[in-house]
Amino acid sequence: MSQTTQTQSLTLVQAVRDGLYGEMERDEDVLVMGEDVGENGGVFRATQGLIEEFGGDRVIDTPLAESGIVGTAIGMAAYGLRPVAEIQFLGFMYPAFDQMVSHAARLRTRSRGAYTAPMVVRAPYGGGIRAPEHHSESTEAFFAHQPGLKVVIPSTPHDTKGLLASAIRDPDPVVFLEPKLIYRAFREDVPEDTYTVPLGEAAVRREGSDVSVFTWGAMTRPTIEAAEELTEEGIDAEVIDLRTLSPLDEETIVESFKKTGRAVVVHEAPKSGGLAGEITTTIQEEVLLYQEAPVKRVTGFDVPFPLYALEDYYLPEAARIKDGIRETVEF
Amino acid sequence: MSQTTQTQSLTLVQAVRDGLYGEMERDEDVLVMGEDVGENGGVFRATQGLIEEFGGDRVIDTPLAESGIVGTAIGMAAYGLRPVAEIQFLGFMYPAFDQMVSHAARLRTRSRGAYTAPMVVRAPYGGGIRAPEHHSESTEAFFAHQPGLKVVIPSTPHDTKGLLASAIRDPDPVVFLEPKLIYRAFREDVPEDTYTVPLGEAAVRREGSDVSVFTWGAMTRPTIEAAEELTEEGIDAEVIDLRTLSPLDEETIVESFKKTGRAVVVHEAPKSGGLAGEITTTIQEEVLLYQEAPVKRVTGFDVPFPLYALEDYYLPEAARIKDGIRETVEF
Amino acid sequence: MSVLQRDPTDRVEILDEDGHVREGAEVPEIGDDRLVEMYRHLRLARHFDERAVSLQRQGRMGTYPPLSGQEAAQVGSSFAMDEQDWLVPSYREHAAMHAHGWPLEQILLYWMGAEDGNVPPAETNTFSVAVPIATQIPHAAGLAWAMKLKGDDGAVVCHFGDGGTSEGDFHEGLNFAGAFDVPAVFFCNNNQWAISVPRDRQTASETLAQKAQAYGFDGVQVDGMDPLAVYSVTEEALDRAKTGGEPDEIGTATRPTMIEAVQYRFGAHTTADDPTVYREESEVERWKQKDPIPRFETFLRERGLLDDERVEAIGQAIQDEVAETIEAAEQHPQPEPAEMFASVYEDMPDRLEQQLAYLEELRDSHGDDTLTEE
Amino acid sequence: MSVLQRDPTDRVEILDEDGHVREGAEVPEIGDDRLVEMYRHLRLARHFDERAVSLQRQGRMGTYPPLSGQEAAQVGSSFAMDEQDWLVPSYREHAAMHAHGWPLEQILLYWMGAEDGNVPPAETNTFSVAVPIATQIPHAAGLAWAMKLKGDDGAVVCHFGDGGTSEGDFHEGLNFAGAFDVPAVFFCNNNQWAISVPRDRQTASETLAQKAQAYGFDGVQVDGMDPLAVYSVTEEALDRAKTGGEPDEIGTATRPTMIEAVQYRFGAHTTADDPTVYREESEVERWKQKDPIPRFETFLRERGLLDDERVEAIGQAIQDEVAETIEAAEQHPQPEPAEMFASVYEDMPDRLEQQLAYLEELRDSHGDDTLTEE
Ligand SMILES: Cc1ncc(C[n+]2csc(CCOP(=O)(O)OP(=O)(O)O)c2C)c(N)n1
Ligand SMILES: Cc1ncc(C[n+]2csc(CCOP(=O)(O)OP(=O)(O)O)c2C)c(N)n1
Ligand SMILES: [Mg+2]
Ligand SMILES: [Mg+2]
Repeated sequence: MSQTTQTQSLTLVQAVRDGLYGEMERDEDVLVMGEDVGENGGVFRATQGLIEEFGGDRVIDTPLAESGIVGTAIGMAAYGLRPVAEIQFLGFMYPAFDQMVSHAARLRTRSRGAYTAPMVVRAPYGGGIRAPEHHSESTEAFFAHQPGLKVVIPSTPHDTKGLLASAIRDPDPVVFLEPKLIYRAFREDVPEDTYTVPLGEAAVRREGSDVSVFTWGAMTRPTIEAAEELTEEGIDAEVIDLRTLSPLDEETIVESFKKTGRAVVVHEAPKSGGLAGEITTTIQEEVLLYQEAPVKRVTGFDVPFPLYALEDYYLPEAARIKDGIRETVEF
Repeated sequence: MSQTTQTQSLTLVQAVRDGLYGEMERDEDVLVMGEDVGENGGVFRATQGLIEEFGGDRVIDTPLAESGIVGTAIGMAAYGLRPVAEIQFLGFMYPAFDQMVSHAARLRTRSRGAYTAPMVVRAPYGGGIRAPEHHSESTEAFFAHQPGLKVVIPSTPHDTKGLLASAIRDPDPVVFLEPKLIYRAFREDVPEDTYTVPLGEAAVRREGSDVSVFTWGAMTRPTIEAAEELTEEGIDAEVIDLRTLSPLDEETIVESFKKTGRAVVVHEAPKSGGLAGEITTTIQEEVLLYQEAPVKRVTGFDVPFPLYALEDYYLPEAARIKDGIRETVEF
Repeated sequence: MSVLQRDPTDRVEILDEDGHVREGAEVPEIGDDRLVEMYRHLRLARHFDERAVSLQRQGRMGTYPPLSGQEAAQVGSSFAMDEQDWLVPSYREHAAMHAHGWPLEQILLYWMGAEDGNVPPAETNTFSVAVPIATQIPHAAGLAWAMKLKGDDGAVVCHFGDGGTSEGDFHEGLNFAGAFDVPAVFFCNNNQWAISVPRDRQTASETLAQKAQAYGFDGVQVDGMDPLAVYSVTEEALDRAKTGGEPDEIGTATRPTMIEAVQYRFGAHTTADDPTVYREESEVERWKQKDPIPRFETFLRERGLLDDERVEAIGQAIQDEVAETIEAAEQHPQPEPAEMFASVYEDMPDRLEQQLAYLEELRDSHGDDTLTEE
Repeated sequence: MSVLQRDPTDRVEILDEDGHVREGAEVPEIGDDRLVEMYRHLRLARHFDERAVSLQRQGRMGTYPPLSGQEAAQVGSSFAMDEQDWLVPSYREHAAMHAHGWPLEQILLYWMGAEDGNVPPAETNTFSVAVPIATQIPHAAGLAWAMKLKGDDGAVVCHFGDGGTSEGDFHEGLNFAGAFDVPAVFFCNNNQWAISVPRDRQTASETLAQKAQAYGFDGVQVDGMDPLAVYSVTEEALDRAKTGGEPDEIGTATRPTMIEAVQYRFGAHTTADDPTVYREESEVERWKQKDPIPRFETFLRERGLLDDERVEAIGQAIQDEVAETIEAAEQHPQPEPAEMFASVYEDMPDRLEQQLAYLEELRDSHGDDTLTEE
């Protein structure tokens, strides 16, 4: 990671914008495309002002067609550009699912590297902002099950800029999901220069010795909150923000678990088939003999994400996470 | 399950056809639609002759458009028909992914039951027949992660007919995946009358006391083969064919594991994010204290399904399954 | 002459900008009471819309998509429908839904975040709101096809926006409709903008109506801010949907049509949108010249169906109705968390039962306030 | 007169069924050697196809999609391309790919189940095979758009079938192409059938060419079994792609076109298909009257460019070439299992390294025969 002394205090969504700006300045093959990313600067303002800086050829308002967006981005990437496509919400990625799994993910394998798709597909994800139906999805597991894709979810402004830079520079397609609940929740000092945070590496957000809590994205904050509060009860939880969901940082997961012998996984997605299953299974495959309690899943329920009147009941929050941690420690 | 004395000896794909025939005769709201299901009788002949029996209004050749197929089927189902849509191969379901997860799966929840989508989406799945690219997918995990869908995979002709009848009569949308590798691999006596095999119930294919092996679809046969062969080595494996992947038959999984304390999960899909993770995690959540060895995953690799020259290296087969079982028993 | 058989660029118009009947235009036959009722619906829609936006501003409702400017397209088209016809809306057609029998209270409930809003009284023949763009179009084709297969009377009117024409589902839905000749009317609300993307960047085709030619049926443009013109084309398109095709195997002579109702969204895309970022106020002002409400009011006054007093009375009645509706919606019991689990499947699977029990335990031990605090 | 500016139903034709130039038709300017080379490619394609089908029957190749009957569309269009133009094929365009520089051996390797077949020599400017229908169309639009953005010369020719026009990706791809005015030619091989579904059940539109109007550019029908007519429309469409539009922000005057090449698939959909189940032999016979090879041969004989001896010599050379190619493909080393892992990502993640190591262990302990037995 390169160093710089100049920093600015940015929110997470500002860090997205700043990351895009930096990469577009650094590499003229990088372009941004999607619905309302131009004049409008994106419905969350993640591309604000970029069209003034880089013009309509590099900040492109597309027709309303997700498969068209991802499909043309694949063609562009194969030709040597570095498209960063925005899908307005993760819940609207599915029309492009075929292009993602059948092409973006497979172009390199299919051609033994003759053609590649160095591209990023960004989308805000997750619940908690009283949004309409389909605006609160958290289905990273769909993409993590597809070989050939990488899946990245930042949880802080600093990571956002650095992970986005890595994703854009990566030679392979990256699904970059942004926790919109915390787009503007807090600020952090972010270097003005470009820098990278490596893909595939988890971050230990809080060291602890009693139990390892694995999470990502918007769930990181209530998880840290839960961990902090539990110190009062004498529980010392380690909180690990996975940051990259595919490929997983198995080493960090396993090392932490070896130390604690207990784990909780927290995610927003429905429990069944969610990534907590993958993480749990990896743990028991690698280090079953260290295991002192079942790995606890604190997740969304196996229901379609509800309209907002009930979303707070759907989403894990600190109290639920604390229960999960307690139960695991006390097992 | 209703009883009948008249049986006929059918292959699995014939049982699909027979199941469709029986349900169409029983209920005139049942109709079959998809690419080449009419005159041509389906590319695997799963709908052969149905158009002569039931006419072009109930056996409908559609335009080549999967989202159109599933999307119109949703409209039909909401109106009171019982469409059984064929997607030619599971690898071509993705253009319809949005309709599956955003609508078929959610119509009931969204409207608190005012509208429903009683429909079946059938597709052949899996590898091993030297087919072209995209014809060998095994991505049941994508669908099992979506609340509101059910996912069913038969492994015998008898089950095929009975599960298909249950799926068609089910008030909710069912993804019905057919193991095309064994479409014609063997025959079984199948009652001529209609009957149902309940969704959500696993079948114990072989009782055993040393280790539980969970699998489904085309992997059931090599798994049973492996189990049989291991008796020579004094290993007595229980083989459980899950049949329904969503919702899982947790009770049967847990009961078997309580007995054996050891488990292997075998599936064709890539390992990461595959359903072996869900099953393993369910086991350790429910019955960790019985666990005597890590649950072993014997699965496809985390690579896009290769062109056929390498597919045999990709797919688990009896030798690999035996290794997995041995390792688990000897742990 | 049929209003449908014309070049897609030859827009059907009846009222001019001032509300006078254009020369040579044929006013559809609508009884006087129905005409006044249409007017009432236009006004109701406008007022409802203003109140909904204000509820959102006050934090009493979530994100809401306003319809002001688009009342004529919605009310005109729904008034042309028979009761047995099905309406398949997108998310902005509050007035179309209401005119076809969907209670306003339900609409509020939906945008207040409760699925109850999607539970209409039986026999409303209106599908629930579709948020993912254009995905409802294949549903509409399927519904219409099912009506045809079952030999039921009636047809389907499916709404979508100008942006919606770019999605694959638009194409697949209309192509199925053409190929199976189903009784459907595809009603495109071209309000000039898809959020910030103007109509002419959405597609290079001169009109949206002409896209119907790719599917073997007619497309027609209509002044979508003229309730009479909208009524007229929709009525004829519905008639053709039900009887206008060649009799086929199934025996019914059905035929789809696409209507492009040219109109303008006066307000923001949703309450989360700021249109000043991407469009000029002068453009809005230009389109306000076509506001359907004063135009239609002029028409009705000239016909002697309205005077100051009636207009005033209608305004008052509407205010009361909307106020009562809002009160009722706000007094509607909050949804129970258990509802999330109850309607995922007809029969609740074990795992969901366990999860529901766990949630109820959480509520017991922590209290709802803790679970729902931000 | 431009061959493109005409009604989509007014099919461009140059040779009649007997291979004589139609009255008033303008033969495109192609040098004599190129004409004979086109003929050679047509014959090569036909022979290659027959041999490939027979390899499949002998179990020496997997499922294969034959092209017989469709040679003129493929060879004619690729001959109209410049070297810097990009070809984006579907899965049946073996002849189009080969005529644009893709080695036949690669094509065999691909259908023999090895990804090596998708690794072309550099600078072939041809994308790899796309099996999921119509999904390559947005790629083509994106490639063309990238060429335009980068200021590169050249255009893209994208192939797809009649069935492919029903998919959402067709619609989205062409709409992007129109909206961004990219240098692309969308080449629809209307071979009358999508497996068992005939053209007229695929869509109710009279022609496929007219679908282009929905995207704001021209669509033209051409006799797809006449190599000269195909060459002619493709050449003009490519010219227009590169120079025919209005100069825009990016400065280049690009303009897409859609071509519907009307043709027929003589054989089965693939070697796994039995067309006698769904179509009459008499239909096949009727279309065989239009077989491009004898027609083009007649034309060349009349021009004095071919005689029995040349025809015979070409036939012999082709046989040798295909035989050698098959031998080379069959002698190509079998892919190594490790290849599955090596190209998933540029850098192999740990988990894949472990899985590869595990597979190598399995191979060591059980031997390849055990792992690959049926
Ligand atoms: C598949 C999908 N993509 C993106 C969105 C986000 N979105 C909501 S409304 C909208 C614009 C729709 O424009 P148009 O179809 O013209 O309808 P209007 O809102 O103008 O009525 C967009 C992009 C969505 N809801 N669904
Ligand atoms: C998305 C998708 N759906 C289904 C298929 C299976 N399939 C392969 S070829 C084919 C028919 C294609 O017809 P057409 O587009 O006319 O091309 P042709 O084969 O006639 O050249 C179908 C349905 C597929 N490959 N991809
Ligand atoms: Mg609009
Ligand atoms: Mg075809």
